[in-house]
Amino acid sequence: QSSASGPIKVGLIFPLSGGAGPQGQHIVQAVQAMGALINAKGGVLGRPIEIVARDDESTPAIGVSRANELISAGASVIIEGWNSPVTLAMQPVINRAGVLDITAISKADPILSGEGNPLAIRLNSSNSQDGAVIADYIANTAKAKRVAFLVENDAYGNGALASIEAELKKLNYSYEKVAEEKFPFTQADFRVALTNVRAANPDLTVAINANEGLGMPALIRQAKQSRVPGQLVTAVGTIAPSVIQVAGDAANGLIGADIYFPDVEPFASLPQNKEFVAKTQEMYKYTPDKYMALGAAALEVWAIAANEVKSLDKEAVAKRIRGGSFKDTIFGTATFQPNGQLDSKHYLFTVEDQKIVVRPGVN
Amino acid sequence: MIPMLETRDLAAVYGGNRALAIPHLAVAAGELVGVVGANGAGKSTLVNSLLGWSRGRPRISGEVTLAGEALSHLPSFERVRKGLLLIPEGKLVFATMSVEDNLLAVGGQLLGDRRRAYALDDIYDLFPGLKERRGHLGAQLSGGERQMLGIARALRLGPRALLLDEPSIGLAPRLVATVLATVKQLAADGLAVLLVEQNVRAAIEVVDRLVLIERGSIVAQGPAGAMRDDPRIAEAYLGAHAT
Amino acid sequence: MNLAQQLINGIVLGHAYALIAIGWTVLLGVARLVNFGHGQMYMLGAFVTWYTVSRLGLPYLVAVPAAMLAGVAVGYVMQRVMLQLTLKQDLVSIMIVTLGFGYVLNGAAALVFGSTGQILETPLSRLDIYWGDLWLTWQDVALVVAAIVFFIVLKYVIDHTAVGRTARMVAEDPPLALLAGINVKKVYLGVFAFEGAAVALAAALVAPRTPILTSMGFDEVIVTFVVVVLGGIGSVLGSYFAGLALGLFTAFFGALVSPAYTTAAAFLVMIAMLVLRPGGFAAAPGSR
Amino acid sequence: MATSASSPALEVEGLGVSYGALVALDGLDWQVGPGEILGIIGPNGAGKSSCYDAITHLVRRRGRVRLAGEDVTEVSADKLAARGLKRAFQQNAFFNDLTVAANMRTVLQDSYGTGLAAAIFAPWREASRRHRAEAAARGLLLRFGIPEEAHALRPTDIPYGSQRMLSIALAYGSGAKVLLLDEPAAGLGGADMARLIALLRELKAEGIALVVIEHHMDLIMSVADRIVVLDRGRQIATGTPRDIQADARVLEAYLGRSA
Amino acid sequence: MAPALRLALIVAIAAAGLFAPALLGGTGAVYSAAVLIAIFAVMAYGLDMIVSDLGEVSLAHTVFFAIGAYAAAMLATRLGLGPVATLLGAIILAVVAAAILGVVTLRLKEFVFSLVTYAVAVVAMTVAANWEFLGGSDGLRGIPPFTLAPLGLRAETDAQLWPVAYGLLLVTLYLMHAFRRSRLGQAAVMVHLNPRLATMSGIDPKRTRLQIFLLSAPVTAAAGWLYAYQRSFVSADLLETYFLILMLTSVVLVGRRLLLGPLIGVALVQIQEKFFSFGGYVDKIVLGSVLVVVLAFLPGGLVGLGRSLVALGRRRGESVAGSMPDVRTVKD
Ligand SMILES: Nc1ncnc2c1ncn2[C@@H]1O[C@H](COP(=O)(O)OP(=O)(O)OP(=O)(O)O)[C@@H](O)[C@H]1O
Ligand SMILES: Nc1ncnc2c1ncn2[C@@H]1O[C@H](COP(=O)(O)OP(=O)(O)OP(=O)(O)O)[C@@H](O)[C@H]1O
Ligand SMILES: CC(C)C[C@H](N)C(=O)O
Ligand SMILES: [Mg+2]
Ligand SMILES: [Mg+2]
Repeated sequence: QSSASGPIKVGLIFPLSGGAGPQGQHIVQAVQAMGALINAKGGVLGRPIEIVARDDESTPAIGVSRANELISAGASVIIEGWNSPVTLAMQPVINRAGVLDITAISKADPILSGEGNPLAIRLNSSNSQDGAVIADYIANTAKAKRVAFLVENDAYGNGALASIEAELKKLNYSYEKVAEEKFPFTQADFRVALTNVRAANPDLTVAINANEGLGMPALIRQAKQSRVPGQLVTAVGTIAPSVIQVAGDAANGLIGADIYFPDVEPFASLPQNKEFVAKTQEMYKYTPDKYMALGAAALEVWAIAANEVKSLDKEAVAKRIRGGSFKDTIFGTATFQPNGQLDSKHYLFTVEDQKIVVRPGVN
Repeated sequence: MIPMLETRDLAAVYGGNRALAIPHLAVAAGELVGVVGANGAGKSTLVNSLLGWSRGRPRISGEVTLAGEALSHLPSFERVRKGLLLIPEGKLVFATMSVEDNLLAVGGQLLGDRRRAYALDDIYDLFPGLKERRGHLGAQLSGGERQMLGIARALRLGPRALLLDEPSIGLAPRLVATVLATVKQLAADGLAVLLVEQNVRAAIEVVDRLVLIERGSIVAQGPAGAMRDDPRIAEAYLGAHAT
Repeated sequence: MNLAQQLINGIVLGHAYALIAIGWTVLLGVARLVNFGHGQMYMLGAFVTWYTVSRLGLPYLVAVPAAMLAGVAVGYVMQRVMLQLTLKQDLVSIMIVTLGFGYVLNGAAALVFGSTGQILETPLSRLDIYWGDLWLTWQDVALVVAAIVFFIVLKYVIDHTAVGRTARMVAEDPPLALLAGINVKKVYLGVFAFEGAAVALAAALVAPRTPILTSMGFDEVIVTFVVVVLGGIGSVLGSYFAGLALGLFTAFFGALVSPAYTTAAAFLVMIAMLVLRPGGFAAAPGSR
Repeated sequence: MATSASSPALEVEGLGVSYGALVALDGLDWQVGPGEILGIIGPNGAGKSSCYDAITHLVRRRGRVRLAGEDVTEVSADKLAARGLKRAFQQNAFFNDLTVAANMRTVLQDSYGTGLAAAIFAPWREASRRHRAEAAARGLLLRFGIPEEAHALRPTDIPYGSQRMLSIALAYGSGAKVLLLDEPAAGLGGADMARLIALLRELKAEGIALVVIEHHMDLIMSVADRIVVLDRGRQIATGTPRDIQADARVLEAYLGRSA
Repeated sequence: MAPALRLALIVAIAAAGLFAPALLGGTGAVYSAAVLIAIFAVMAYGLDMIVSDLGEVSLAHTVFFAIGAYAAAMLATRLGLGPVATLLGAIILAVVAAAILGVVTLRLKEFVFSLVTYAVAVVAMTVAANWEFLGGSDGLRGIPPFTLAPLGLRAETDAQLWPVAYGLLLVTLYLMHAFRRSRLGQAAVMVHLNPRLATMSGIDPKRTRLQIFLLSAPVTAAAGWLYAYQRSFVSADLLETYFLILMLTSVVLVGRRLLLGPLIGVALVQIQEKFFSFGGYVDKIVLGSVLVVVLAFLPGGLVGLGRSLVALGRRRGESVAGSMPDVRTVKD
């Protein structure tokens, strides 16, 4: 634990290099921006926040040693997690060290199972939450009968697929699964899979691929080139602006859903969000995306909680957050379920000439 | 007349110990010089050092000239290209290549046709055994066949000076005769030949001059005829087998 | 039509694999060397091409030789550094050293080119060919043709020219090769420079098929390793067929079972093959 | 002949080897008794070394092989050493990265080695055995004429002559009943040649059955009790040195000179 | 007397090692680094037997590592077994796997051997990541802390786990030492350096290879076993190249057939990663350069430094003869 006076250390562990490196870097910037805002308002328990970021290189083993590093550097809280496997590996270590662990992005459901960390907290929407919105779109908006799935074969992808299908079942919506193509996380050439999908002649294809740097843009481009029929729908929160940028005009017409947009209502008019967006743009000349917002929100929520319970103690702060709710965050009123999962609203969007255009109507 | 192959102050040191120290040695074109000496005397070191070559890691110093041209500063392969050829002791064929490729490989980059390079047919005439095995891999050759192939490959490179390190190793008596006759013929054709031999009996019949090496230094040399009666040669080498 | 399209996918992939592997094939055949930096050299080739085209705005036909030049430079430097190990044929150390080079290239490239994905557009990659509902790009056609030509030429050179025989002599016994008048060091350096050029060429032709990242290269090096060993150490034709076979397997296993398990399945098949026939496709005596 | 009473130490019957189409060896029949030296001579490529490869089961072959009357035709190569059959190769064979002394010590493992379990639970026993192995190795090296100063060098760093003796010593290892030597005198001269001859006689006196392939006529004729002559894979003559030297076919096929 | 003295000294040093982390400050970071170094060193020693003694490069040792870890995790979480039982399980499973792998790869050498072993690792990874029985892509969570009731030991933290890890390391070191001196160790070297001569000296190369495999696998598996407790989460990532490269690197870095080589190698790599890290990219450049420099310019690893300096001195300005070391002669 950190000494009673002087700055409070906040640890960040995200991939800062490799395929997800750019996204990780952005998150760190966003947290820095939020840190600056909090410090400007007097910090936490009257002490300034000092942010220490580490690179997990998307490798569980490295994530673990980074966690140990930050723990002995005296971090009071660790905000981590881009890849579920890395998060799952770090949880027990951080938990045993008695340090508060907040997962920002990783979506896999087992993260909140309590086995790794009984006091787990996660901001990003979970796979099971994501399933509903996509299922709803398939059944009620697109009314697609022939559905194909392209799925990243790992903790995240399989979980996402399972929940979409479960939700479709709940709606007892009758459709035909014409193709299910699984591929490894690192896949960049989807021609073989897409050939199968095209042959199945779907009227809607769901793409689940968290490989923002490589896989997702590749998939989008190749789907367009190989003339896959029907609509291309992407899993919740996998289309960052950076993806569209790489995918180019092939991204146009894409359907997606996400839980935060800097410049769309209700966020657009939230003062805290405005402040945060402005600060990030000022500090880094970059408009924050969903991932960045989640990282920032994690810090914001923790700061509020710590100030309220007047302690940095893991138990106390975690208890406040889990099942608690926070007014005036960049997400508006943020409410956490007892298991530590942040509730979030999903917004459908379309990509039109390489811009994200949110559809009216919230799910 | 200037000697074809000449060396001054040739020395080789392995680790701390000096394996060779030759103040001066010269071989004229057309001359066949035999080098004899006990095991470990430094015969191989001598011929290897002339090329600055070794499978070990000796430190070699001294001058070597071929037809008046200084070679000492050149790497082994350059010396070879100048026409100074060595048929080493031990492994001397490319085991993973066919007999014919072993020969063709070096036939290819023939080094200035100013010298007589043996054509494939000349080789096969000289060693009919190789002709039969032309398709075999080096690895499949019998010990003697390897010796022949080694010599043959050197001839393909059109030597001006030829260094043979115990070419009769593993050869049947009959072939030893053939090979030594060939060597003599090569000398007669104008090559400078340095022949390291343990089989002094056979060697002394063909060489013009005989050099006796002990502990890395020349301890005696002279015309074959004279040396035959030299006690050091007589009892150590010609006598030995009578035991 | 599905099968026809998969056949095309397989053939293009196969030639891509073979082309990517060609440098290492020669490396293995001539110098009995491995190069686990191969994948990163591929990555470098791709990024040099990309940089020349989209940052310097030079034509693709300039970018390709530029990339090959970079490859030659890297290859030359690597071999210059490893020469003693090469001469000693210290397989393990060479594995690790080349791996180390891969790391350096990877790290350096990320610092220079950044770690965001990039699209390597070439005049050919934008030209789609739609034939019925079959699809491929002129880029695919170009790489298939290039691969075939490259292999034919290489096969001829190795088997029927002095260069080829020289290479094989050096491969077996460097000291003895010296006595045959061969400049062994030069051969080694040449071979590695060739490896660099070959893999860069492959990158310039193959990389446009997918977005590129500085962190890529691992899959390429594994595919290459498979191709060269399966083909029979150092056998040129062998690796051509190994590459093609692997491509077709990838396409059809992906089509009939699932792309998720292609690698594992391919490796299972390969294990069986190599256990039954350690020599690989071209189990000629003396190859290696 | 001295040994005819007891059963021969090594006996081959109808031994044959083919490499693909090439018949390298065919229908070989000979035997050698304890304390006897059998010479094998013949032109290059006659099949002499192949004959050793056949006996030691390193190649596929026809015919039978008996050790001390016991049929070992089906016994695998690595089991033969334990039965006292040892063999040296025509090309010097060492463990290249080890020093000469270490080379010798490793081949003495069969008698001085320690099992893994013992090495773990009774290290002191391993230590004492190791020291005895070192002493034994040193003794053997000296006995085979490899001077002290060479013991610390790598095999490839000692003169060819000593390398030759070393490969014989390694073959002999911790002792043999039958020892097959392939051109031991190749590259030997002067003193070393004399030492080799002495060594052969010594081993013979120990009652070891020796088979010696040799091109060095003076040597083989002086030490061998009997000689087998091979030509193109066939056994063209067998007999005492005197008979052989007189045999017309041999002269014609091999010696190429009148005795 | 001298040997006895030496023995005493070694024992003293070994005992002192136990307190090394404490002397280095005893912070959590130091202990967790120490524990991981010990575990990964044990992991590397398993491979060391294959690489240094048998002269083959096995890329399948991550599989044994994973087997150890999965065995511990499964037996502990599903059957609630204690460390001793799980260790036995890990060793048995590893030996079985090694037997299969050993038999399959008996006839394979060099590149082919390496590739096939790598293939095995890839297949294993696919299985681990997709087989729900093994936790699939989510991995296995909730592994209880390492507890030895009789010794009143319950290792919640790395500091508490350290004595166990250190003990395992010492046992492994002794095993390696004994192995190299045993008949088997000698046989391995003979087969490695000259199979034909080895055969003629009464050694069965295939049998030897197999035995080495059976000995090496449990060592690496034991490391995996303890790692499962240390991390209390096991997933397919154990089969990632991270561990493979860590093993290979540390085996060659310091120099081959040196008892302490792999340990020092692991220590260097881990210490750099944990205490002198400059982030992914620079780390890669640093580690890469170190590998290149050490292996290319200091033949024989770090210990070769002295020797090669001498050699360099010698070679300066001399003829090229020196630059042609002996090459492996072809079996004929
Ligand atoms: N690589 C080496 N390292 C150390 N010493 C060596 C090396 N090679 C040779 N020597 C030493 O140099 C001396 C000469 O060896 P060399 O092989 O030249 O003798 P030789 O006359 O050829 O003997 P032989 O007739 O047996 O071939 C020997 O004393 C030997 O110990
Ligand atoms: N592995 C092999 N494959 C094919 N042919 C072989 C093989 N080994 C030997 N031969 C051939 O078999 C014949 C006999 O070879 P072997 O080595 O027994 O002859 P040798 O009597 O020992 O001759 P030398 O006295 O020259 O050693 C030779 O013609 C050789 O080319
Ligand atoms: C959408 C992605 C950021 C999800 C993340 N890759 C995970 O493994 O959960
Ligand atoms: Mg010599
Ligand atoms: Mg022979």
